[in-house]
Amino acid sequence: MTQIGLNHFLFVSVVLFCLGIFGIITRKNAVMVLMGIELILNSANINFIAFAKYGNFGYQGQMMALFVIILAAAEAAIALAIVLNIYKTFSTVNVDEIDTLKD
Amino acid sequence: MTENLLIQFAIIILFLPLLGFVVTLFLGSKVKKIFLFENFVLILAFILSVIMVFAKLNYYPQENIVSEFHWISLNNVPLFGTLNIDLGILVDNISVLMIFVVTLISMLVHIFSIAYMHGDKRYNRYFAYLGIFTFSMTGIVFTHDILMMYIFWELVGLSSYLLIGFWFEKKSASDAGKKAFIVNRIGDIGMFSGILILFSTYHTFTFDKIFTQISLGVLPFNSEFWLTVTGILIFCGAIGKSAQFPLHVWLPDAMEGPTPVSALIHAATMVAAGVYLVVRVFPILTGGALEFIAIIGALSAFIPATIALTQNDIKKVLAYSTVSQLGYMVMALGVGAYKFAFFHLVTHAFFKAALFLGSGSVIHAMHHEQDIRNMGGLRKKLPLTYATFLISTIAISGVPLTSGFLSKDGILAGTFAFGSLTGQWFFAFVGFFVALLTAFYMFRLVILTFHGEPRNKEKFDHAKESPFVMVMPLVVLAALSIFIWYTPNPFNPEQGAFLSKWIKAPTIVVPQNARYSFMKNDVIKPAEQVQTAKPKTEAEITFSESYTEAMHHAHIPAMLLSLTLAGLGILLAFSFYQWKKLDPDKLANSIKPLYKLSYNKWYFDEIYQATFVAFTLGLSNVLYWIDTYIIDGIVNGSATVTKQFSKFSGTFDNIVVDGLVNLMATISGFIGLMFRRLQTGKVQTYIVVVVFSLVIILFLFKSF
Amino acid sequence: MQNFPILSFITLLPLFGMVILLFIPKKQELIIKSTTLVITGIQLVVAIFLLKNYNYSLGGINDPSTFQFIEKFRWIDISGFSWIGKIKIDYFLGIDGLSIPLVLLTALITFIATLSSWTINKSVKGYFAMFLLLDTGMMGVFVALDFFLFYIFWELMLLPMYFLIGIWGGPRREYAAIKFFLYTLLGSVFILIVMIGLYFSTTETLADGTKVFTFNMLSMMNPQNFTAQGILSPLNPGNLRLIAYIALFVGFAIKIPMFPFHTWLPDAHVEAPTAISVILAGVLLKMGTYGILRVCYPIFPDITRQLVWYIGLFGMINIIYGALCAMAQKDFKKLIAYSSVSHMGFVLLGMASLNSMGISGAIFQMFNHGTITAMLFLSVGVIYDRAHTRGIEEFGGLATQMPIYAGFTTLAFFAAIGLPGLSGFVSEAFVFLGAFGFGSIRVLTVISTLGILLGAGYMLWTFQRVFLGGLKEKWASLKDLTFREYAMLVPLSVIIIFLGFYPAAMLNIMNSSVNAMVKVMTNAQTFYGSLLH
Amino acid sequence: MTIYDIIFYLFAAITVVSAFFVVTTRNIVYSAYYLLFTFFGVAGIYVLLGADFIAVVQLVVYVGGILILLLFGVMLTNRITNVQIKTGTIKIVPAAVGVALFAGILSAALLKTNWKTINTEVPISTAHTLGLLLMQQYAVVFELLGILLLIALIGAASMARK
Amino acid sequence: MNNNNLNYLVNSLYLIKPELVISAVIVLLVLVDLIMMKNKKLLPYLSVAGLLVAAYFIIEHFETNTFAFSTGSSAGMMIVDPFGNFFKLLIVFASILVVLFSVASTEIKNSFDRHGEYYALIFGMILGMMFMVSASDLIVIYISLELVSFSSYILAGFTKRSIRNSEASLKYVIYGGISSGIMLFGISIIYGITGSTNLYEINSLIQAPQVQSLTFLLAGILIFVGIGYKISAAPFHFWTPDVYEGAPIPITAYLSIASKAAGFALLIRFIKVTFIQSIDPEGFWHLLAIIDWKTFIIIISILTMTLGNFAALWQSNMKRLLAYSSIAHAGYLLLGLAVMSNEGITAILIYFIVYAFMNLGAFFVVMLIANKIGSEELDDYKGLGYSTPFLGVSLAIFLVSLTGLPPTAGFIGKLYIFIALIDAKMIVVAVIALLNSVVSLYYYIKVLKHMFLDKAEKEIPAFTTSYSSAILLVAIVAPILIFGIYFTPIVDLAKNSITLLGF
Repeated sequence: MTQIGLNHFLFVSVVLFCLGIFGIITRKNAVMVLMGIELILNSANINFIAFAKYGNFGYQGQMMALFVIILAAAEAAIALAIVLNIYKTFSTVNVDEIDTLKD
Repeated sequence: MTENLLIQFAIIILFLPLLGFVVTLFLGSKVKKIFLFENFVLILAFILSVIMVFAKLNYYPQENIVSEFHWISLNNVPLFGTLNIDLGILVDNISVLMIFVVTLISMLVHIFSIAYMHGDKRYNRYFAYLGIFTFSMTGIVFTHDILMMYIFWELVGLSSYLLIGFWFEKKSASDAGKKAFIVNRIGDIGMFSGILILFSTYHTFTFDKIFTQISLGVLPFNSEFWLTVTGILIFCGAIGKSAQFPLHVWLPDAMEGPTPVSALIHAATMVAAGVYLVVRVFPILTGGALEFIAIIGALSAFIPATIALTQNDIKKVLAYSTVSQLGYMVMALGVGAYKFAFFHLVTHAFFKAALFLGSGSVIHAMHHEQDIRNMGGLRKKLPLTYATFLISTIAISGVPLTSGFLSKDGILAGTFAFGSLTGQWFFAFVGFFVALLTAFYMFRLVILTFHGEPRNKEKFDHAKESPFVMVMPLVVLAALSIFIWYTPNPFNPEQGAFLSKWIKAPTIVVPQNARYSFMKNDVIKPAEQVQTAKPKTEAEITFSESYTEAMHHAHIPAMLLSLTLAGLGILLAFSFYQWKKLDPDKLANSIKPLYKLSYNKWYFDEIYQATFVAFTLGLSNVLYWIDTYIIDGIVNGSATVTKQFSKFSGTFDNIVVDGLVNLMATISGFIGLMFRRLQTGKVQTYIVVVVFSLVIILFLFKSF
Repeated sequence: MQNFPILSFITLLPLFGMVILLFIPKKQELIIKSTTLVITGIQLVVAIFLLKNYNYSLGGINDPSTFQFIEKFRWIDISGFSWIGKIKIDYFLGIDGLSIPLVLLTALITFIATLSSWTINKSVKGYFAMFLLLDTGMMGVFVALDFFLFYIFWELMLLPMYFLIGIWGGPRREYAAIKFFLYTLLGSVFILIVMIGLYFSTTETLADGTKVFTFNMLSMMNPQNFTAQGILSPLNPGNLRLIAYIALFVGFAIKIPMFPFHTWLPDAHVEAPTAISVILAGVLLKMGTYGILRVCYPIFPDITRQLVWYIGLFGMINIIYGALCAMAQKDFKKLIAYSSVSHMGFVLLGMASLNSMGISGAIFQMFNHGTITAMLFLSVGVIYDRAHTRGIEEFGGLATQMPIYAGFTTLAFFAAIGLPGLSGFVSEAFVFLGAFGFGSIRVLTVISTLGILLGAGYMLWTFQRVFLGGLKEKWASLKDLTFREYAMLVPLSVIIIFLGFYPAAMLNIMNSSVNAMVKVMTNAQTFYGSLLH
Repeated sequence: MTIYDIIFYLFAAITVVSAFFVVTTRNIVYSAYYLLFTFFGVAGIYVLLGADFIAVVQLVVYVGGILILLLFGVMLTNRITNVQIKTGTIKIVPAAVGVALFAGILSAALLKTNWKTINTEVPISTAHTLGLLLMQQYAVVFELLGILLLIALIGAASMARK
Repeated sequence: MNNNNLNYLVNSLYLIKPELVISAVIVLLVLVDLIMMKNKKLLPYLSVAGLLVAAYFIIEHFETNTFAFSTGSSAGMMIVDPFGNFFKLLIVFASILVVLFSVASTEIKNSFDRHGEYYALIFGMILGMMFMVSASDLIVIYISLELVSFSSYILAGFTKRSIRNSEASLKYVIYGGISSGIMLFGISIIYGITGSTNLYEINSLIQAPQVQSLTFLLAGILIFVGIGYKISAAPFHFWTPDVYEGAPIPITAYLSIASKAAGFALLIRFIKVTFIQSIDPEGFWHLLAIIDWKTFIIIISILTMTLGNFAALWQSNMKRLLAYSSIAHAGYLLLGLAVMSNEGITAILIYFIVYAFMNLGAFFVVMLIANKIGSEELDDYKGLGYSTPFLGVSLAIFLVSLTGLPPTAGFIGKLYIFIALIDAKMIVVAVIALLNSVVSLYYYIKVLKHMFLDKAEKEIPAFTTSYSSAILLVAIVAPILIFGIYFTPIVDLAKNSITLLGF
């Protein structure tokens, strides 16, 4: 076991990122898909903060993370509003069943 | 009468029939009697041509009067210099004599047709067509260059097409017209290729200028071989037009046209144009080309003669006889008997026209019955027709006191002389043998038609002598088949002005070593030549003295032999058909294969059909996988190679060429479909695709 | 009169006419038709006027000073820091002996096609509006001397043609129209790309001495104007002139149409209404060969010399292949369409000869094919209007029923066969004489003569099947020609016969230009040859 | 193995394992709860990285806001008693392959990179500095975010209301 | 903290007057909507007025060339330069048209009670796009991108009750969320390598040769995912057909022009500013060797146009067809970037001017037709050319222009792209692109075929358009024909706009 360094954090971040994508792809429920997106955003945030700390880049990274959290909240609000709307029109929130628009 | 006036006469004669054509065609449906105008025009043309012949032969017996103009001027062409395409009129002895023949026969046929065609629903149109034909033929005669020759050459083809197919309601007639035109075109392609070679070498079409340059040693592709080829190619035109072997198949079919037309076009004038062409280009023909011409002529003389022996259609017999006689002329040219070839052209024109018109008279009387097996005994009903027909038959058989005897004998003498000079007796043999055959089948025709008992009583009873306008031309033409017009001595044509003064053998311009040996200038050392420096007559320059001598010697034996053979032929004919001493059927049975060969016209049509179809079969087997269509077509065995091949290329176009294009379209569509497959409407699929494409992109770019 | 922009007038008049048509109420069909007739009539008169004032002795081709009726002014002039700023496009019109026969032809054929369009009764207004737009496009192509302008006119006629075939055509009109459109667009795409390439390879010197890239075709023809680095400049050792030439050639060849790009033609012809077939065959096909002569030849004389054998080869294939295909057809119109393929082969063959005779023949053949094929299509139209079928086998014996019609058709058929005395003969003969005079395509020429035979074969066969033989019962009520049809056929017949007897009338017009063209091709050898070594 | 390391591994494990359950558990409500742990773990990591303010914001916004929102979402779109609350998974195989490949590339690239690392002291508190930055250097971003939130508000309201 | 800083902020505010106007209008719209509950007629006029004011400010400072909101020594958060101003102007222009379209749209009219939100969201998008085109910092880029996205998610599903709208909205939000997440990850990596989010600073930092190119490449491509999704470049385009088909037509039109334009502006700026090494006098860029953007863009653009064109061949819905067509056009536009020269960028700008007219026009006609016949299916277009010749002819002109045939402006757009390509000796690419445009003809012409060549299955009564719509339509058609023949003005405009700050 080496000293905990940047790579450890990056590894966590990569895992979160990939799990996020995996979740987005595999989950039927639209809300679960949103959760996947949140995971991705979190993984990026870990990156930002880890880089800021280990690269001694100042506060830009933390600033960015802060903004991203705010954006994530806004996005969640909008996305949920849309999901609710979908539920009203389709009576389901299963993403794979919502495919009237296709070739 | 100045030279200029002659030219003007020529131009008037040339355009008068055209005027007649235009007027008759456009007023044809409005004015019933307009055909009279056409007749008038022709009579006028004939009168002018008589004046012209007289003037030319009397006042300018030696001159070649030329008048030309720039038809097209290409000005100063890069690399070439000035390039003009001239058309012009050449008035020399040959052309005036020929024009006399043409206008005379044309006029007679016009007159004959007034009665013969009476009642036809396109009466005026018929005369219009005759007008355009006469115009075209006149053009051929007067031309001073090969381009104009070709132009009018095609125009006679057109008029021939129109006239053969005049009764186009009959399928056989329209078929025959088409066949004539297309078969002629085959020859014309050769001729045109020859013209291409000439023009690309000499940059002119004018005969004189070409001759001059050849005599200066300018040769196509600098090779005598190509000069020979050029000669042969140009002769191809004659093969087509004069119905020579192997393109003779159209002429018998052409008998579908009205009989006067057959007389005018397919016996007297147009078919003779081929011979006239060879006469015109004679100076550039090398020994090789002449030999080729002679062989074609010999075959054409022989094969149709054998066919004519067994035919039962009166016009078909005459048609094959025409081919055979044309073969004679061509052969004569090939062996160098230039003068006699042209002579025979003239004499043949008259008696063959007479024969055809006579047959027309018979057919008219028999209400369009053409089969001689249904005739017989018409002598009594149609005395004038019979008389004229008989005279012409005697003439064609080569019996003394006729023009035919004179000219034919000359040709035979020519082949004889050729044999003695070169050792090739083939042509002489063919010539004499065909003379025998000719006499036989012609008399067979006469006997079966006019002698004996009528075999079709009903038609016989209705038959009556034709009206004056039909008989008059017969009489005129028969009269012209007598020797007296040509020579005072019925046994020596050379004594007449026709051969001694009017017609001169032309100067051969091809290089010495490309000529027949006997056409070489006599071995006179250059130095002596300068010293002697006497003005040479044309004959001397053309043929060596040895030829003149051989010709002289050949005369008598040839005459005797031909007389004997003609007599034998006539005798045989009489014994077969008149006296019934011999049974033709028995003979036919005993040599069945030969008989059948002759009766079926040597299977030429069938061979052409079969070879092409067979060829197509082979081709189609290879291409079976492309198209089963072709197989069907051939199994049905309906078409010739061209039709089949065109069908093939038509489907090729549809399936392969168009198919490729459609394939492109299909592929495009398929690509589109592939892209569509991705657009499932499920957002998660899209994301999978995005992830995968990201992976691919990263992999791709990692290698950079 | 001196400064009157007569070429602009003749080109834009139909466009103006189209605008007028748009203001005529839809129901006034007669007025619409008459207006179009007047417009095209004026165009024809102006074209004849042009001819009358045309100076035969000036050559044109690559020399700007010998073009006539020139109109030139700067159209797009953007100045800036790099090439994109210096783009300069001229409105440059002018004619020489190469274009004036085609200007005449266009005016004539359009006029006659207008007459032929009289029978149109579906959306008349739209039809004639499209028709006039097409007219502008065609005329523009023949008078434009700036490549950009040329291209715009070239493309301008696509869309009207699409609609004319697609709306007023036969049963498979949609397929035919889209096929036509796709093919020609494909062709013009190649032209476009070469055009841009040429733009970057040639410069023009302005009055102030600066050099700018140019679309001016005449400047492109002057070897002095090539830039050192241009991709299509012969000065650049790695130039792509050969590929560009082939692309350009293919672009034009599709229009001709040259084998194997010809398959749009039969479909388009068969489906198009008669008048449009007439225009298509009469004028549009000529745009391809005109393009080759106007653009490919003088701008790429070096490559032309290099590839001339192939041009001849394709000419030969066109001749033979077109004729064979024609023979297999059962549809009268399709047969004529394939005969066009065959006849345009003569043009290609003539062009390949690179001598005055062949090129004269080619241009003359373009004109003659325009008139003759127009007449053939009109003939088909006449019978189709009456019988509503074009199946060759369905007819027979029409010569009895409609003798005058048969007469005109005979004339057209024989002109197409190349019968002497009619215009087609002279051009075909010139093509052959020229091509045979050029050593390297001699064999091709000889093979091509077969085309004469095949031509006679399919034409006469068709003639026989349609006109000769016994009249079929069902056609016994067909009427002979009407006055309007006379008005269409007579002028064409007169021209065909007149030019057959006196071809010099047309050949003289183009003579100087043809000689100039041949000079360009000849001199090119020395110039471009010296560049290589 | 310092205490720092142990805490890191703890948080990392919480984050990764709970995230794994988030995307694999069939019950949506459970997933949401696992997500809570993930967010906690991430917040812990932030603390370890010296970003105390962000960690707090993470807890407040994510756990207090987003997660609640998501839960509301789950509740509003499913009846609790219904089995539908369990959600299926789809496209496991392509997803697994794609994500594995992607993860491979990502980790290979990221972990092999020679990052510039400078050891620095962890500041006590970052709130002050961040606040200043927000008001000065990032003022425009801050305002932009304000408008963004306004738009999100308008949008979400517009979407969600009857 | 200190005055200087504050002054700087205030000075910077002067530079973003257009953005301030737009922000103010958002607030105003919300307020007006609240105050005048019943009368929504004022909103579009207010919007247009606001946009005109913004346009005035943009034009006033068109030639400005400076940073705003400086972060450090030299560079700022934002850039005000002619290039950005050009796009702002384009966006404002498209917005005005879209607002006018919305007034005429039955779809939008039917949800009249939410008009306030509608216009506010549009303005949110405008604001986001304006920031996008002038952002020079990855933070601003990301946030403005999200601002645009959020607004468009809602707008795509604006008429809530419609199934298609809702679905479009959901797909858009999921796809957009992931794309921006991936992009964010990429940004974080770049930040990790360079320690900066400012494009200019990044550029100066990566001039050094020891930069980790593989990681950088990864980051660059991940960022491209976010931008590529905005400009619908293949393979990140999948949302486009579905969302375009589903969204209300004015919004579809808007997405196809404005957000695509903003995306392109962003992409160009991102690539040029971040990766430039030097620029030669001919205007060609020499990029750093870290990422082979040229090859990458060429591949993406060919893929995009091919996919767009070929997939469009099979479409039977007009909006979907235009969606694929817009993908194809993104491909052509990318080619201008692939040239990697100022000329290429000029060509893109010219293309965008033209494209704005023709694509907006096409969507407008589709909308007017949909208003009448209630369908966008091609089969329902049969015979429309006769029942409504005016709309038919207009649509024909738009489609011909989209194909790129002279004498329409579309040809000029394509011409400049190809000129740029051939000047850069990218002939094979040019040929592929041209062949693509031949393919594109097929589906454009298919629409014309349905309208003019085919017979209507059921008789459509002839219908006319309102005068206002007709005038608007003529105003869009006319430039297409005029610019097709006389294109000096648009070229001049584009040429004057290619000055990017710093180069």
